[in-house]
Amino acid sequence: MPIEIPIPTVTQVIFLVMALFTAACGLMVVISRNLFHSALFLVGALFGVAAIFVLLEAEFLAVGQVLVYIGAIATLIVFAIMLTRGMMRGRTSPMNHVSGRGALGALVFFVALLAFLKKVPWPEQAQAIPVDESLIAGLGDKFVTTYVVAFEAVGLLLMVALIGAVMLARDR
Amino acid sequence: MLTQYAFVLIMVGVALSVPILAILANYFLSPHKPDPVKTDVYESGMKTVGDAWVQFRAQYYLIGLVFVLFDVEALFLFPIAVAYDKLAFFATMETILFILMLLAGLIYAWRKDALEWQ
Amino acid sequence: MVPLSWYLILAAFLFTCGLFGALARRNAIAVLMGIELMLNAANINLVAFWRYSGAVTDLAGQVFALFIIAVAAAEAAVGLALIIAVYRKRKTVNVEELDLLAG
Amino acid sequence: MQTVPYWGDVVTGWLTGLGLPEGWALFIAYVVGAGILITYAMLSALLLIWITRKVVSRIQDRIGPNRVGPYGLVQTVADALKLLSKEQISPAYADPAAYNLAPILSVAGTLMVLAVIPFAPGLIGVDLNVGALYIVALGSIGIMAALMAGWGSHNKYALLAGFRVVAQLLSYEIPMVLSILTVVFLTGTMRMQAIAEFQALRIFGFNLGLGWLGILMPASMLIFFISSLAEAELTPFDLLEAESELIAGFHIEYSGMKFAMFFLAQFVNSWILGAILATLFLGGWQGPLVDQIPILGLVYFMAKAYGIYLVQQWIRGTFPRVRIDQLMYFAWKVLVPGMVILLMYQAIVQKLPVALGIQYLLVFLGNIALIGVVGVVLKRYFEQEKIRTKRSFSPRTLVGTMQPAPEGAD
Repeated sequence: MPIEIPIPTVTQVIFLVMALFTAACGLMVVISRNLFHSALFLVGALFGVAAIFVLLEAEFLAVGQVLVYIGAIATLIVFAIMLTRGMMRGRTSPMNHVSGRGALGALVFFVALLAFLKKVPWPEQAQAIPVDESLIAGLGDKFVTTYVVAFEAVGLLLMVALIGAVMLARDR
Repeated sequence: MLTQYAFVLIMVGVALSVPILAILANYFLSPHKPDPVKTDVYESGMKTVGDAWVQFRAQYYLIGLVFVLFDVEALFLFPIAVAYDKLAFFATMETILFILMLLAGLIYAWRKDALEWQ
Repeated sequence: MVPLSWYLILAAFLFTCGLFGALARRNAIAVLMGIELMLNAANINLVAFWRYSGAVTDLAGQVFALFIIAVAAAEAAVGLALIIAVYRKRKTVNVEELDLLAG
Repeated sequence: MQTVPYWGDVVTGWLTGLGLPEGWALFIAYVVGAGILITYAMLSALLLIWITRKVVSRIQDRIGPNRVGPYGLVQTVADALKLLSKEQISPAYADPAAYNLAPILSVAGTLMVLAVIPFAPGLIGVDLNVGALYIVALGSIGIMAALMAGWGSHNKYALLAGFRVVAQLLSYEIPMVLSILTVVFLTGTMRMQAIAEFQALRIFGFNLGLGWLGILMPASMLIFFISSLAEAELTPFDLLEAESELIAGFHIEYSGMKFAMFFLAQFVNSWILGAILATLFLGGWQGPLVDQIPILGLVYFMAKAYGIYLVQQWIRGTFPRVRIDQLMYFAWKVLVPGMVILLMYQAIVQKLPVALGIQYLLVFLGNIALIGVVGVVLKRYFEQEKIRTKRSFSPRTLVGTMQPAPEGAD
């Protein structure tokens, strides 16, 4: 019986490229020696995740990911790296003394996840997404109806985070 | 919808290739004669003092901090703005409560002089 | 169409990377970056499950992912502020040397 | 009224008519479309630089470029050729990855915005559902590029300038996002084409094309304009470049084409921000007779976009520069609270149980009130500043300042 090699569709090829890019950046974030390079790889990984969101047709989340993660959180991380740069050199290893156990634990975790993934028959097809703006409007509608408590809690969280962080980070 | 983003993807490719090609063309067309004086840190001819990666004040971080939280707020308001015509009046109250909470945070930061640039 | 399992494998890998970073890095900021990676992996899973759930207009996955983004922003802001405050006192951001409570 | 088909559909349809499979037709159409957009941006950059030089030199009573080509039009081409032959000097201790990626990302991030700008009915790169937010999100690439250039150069001035520019971009992004939000609140859409279409003004079914949101929301428009000046690092806010006073800013260590890339990004960016302003507040391609002759839309749009660019250059030639503390004060203590309050006001007005016309009138009055408040705040600030400068520069206070500073008085 001849072995059939499945021909990937264009979407699948794009997914594979993006997934490889994201995974490579994600790996480099945690093993890069230079902290600033770690941050740059983090930006790459976040971009990759945004592309994955586009492939999942969650465009609002993709744009939000770029806006908040890359525009704001990554910038904040780079600022913090600059502010605490005292320990950037003179170190031989970026890893701490439990890194071996950490690596082992992470590996075991990954294998367990894969084993679990294999057990379940995941769906291969999804239904079509409406092309108009109804999903974005739906998000707005959900914020103020179904998830209103969570929405206000997010507002409260942002306020508390702002107050707390200002209190912690001030010079005086 | 994915075909729309195919255009964006192609746009990324073209937009990246233009500067790369320009810089590569420059690289191949121009002379290369590096010497230690030329590749030294440029400080208007002065000898550079101390480390280049200087220490920063927390002021930058504070600006970034306020920015992050307002950015998230704006992100949440965009879908509400799109859906706004169809929402009930109750939604307005919730939206305004949401904005007011962050405004309170801003006022706190203001009171604590976090927005002051000395 | 990309099968759901591919997304889940990618998310699992990213989560593992983040977990390793959070467990094994010496610099507190690098630990925080690992946590951000883990949150992103969770987001991929949420959105992927939303996409393949059969009820795309329900949007629960997307809403949850957006809330996670907001929480991640708050976490990064406070976490980094903490790191800066600690750095100011102890002149280090090495998680091995941060043993204020150990006496 | 006829609806104008989307260009992508037209080209794809034509290509499939030639016998190409659909996927390839789409691919070719999109590559050609993206190529045309970016070629246009490059050519227009040459024109923009020429306009800047001419306008600023006329304001300063100079002639400006006049040797190469008619009216010096080809001067920029000559400059580009010169830069092409310049040696690329990389600082010895630079971080190669960050140093080399920064100019590329800076240009790419700017050019990508072109994808969602509606040039005419049916003539938009791609009409994304999240168009307005896409523009804002791409701004973050410019921020990353500035950080990478500052860090990668291994030069403390570049690093300081990079951080300052990022602080400036961050501060003015918030008022900009909030003013875009006021537009989205009113139009109920983030699609750029739909926002342009919203600004039609129909009288008995005839489209005058003058229902510009800028007339309805002058404060939003002004604040967007001010923020766009800051985002493009144009004159009242160009304190990081400050050509006449300081070294160049975060691209101090760049030479040859790498420097030219930052330069290009800046000029294209200021034009694009003007084009976005035209789309959001000045009707985009809307104008009289645009329903009958759709290609007029392109003319209107270009006229508006280049008109705003001229205003930017006019400001560049005439305004003094602000200090960094004034910059931060203005963004965080005037624009952001003002815009937040305006946003809340607009949210309430849009839900009032009155006719649409009255709602619009109330929105307009709120905008006027905000302009008034900002004007009063600025006036008071400048009066205080005048007293302060007078004090610090009067001869008597200068007497004691010539001695060496006491210990610890930094």
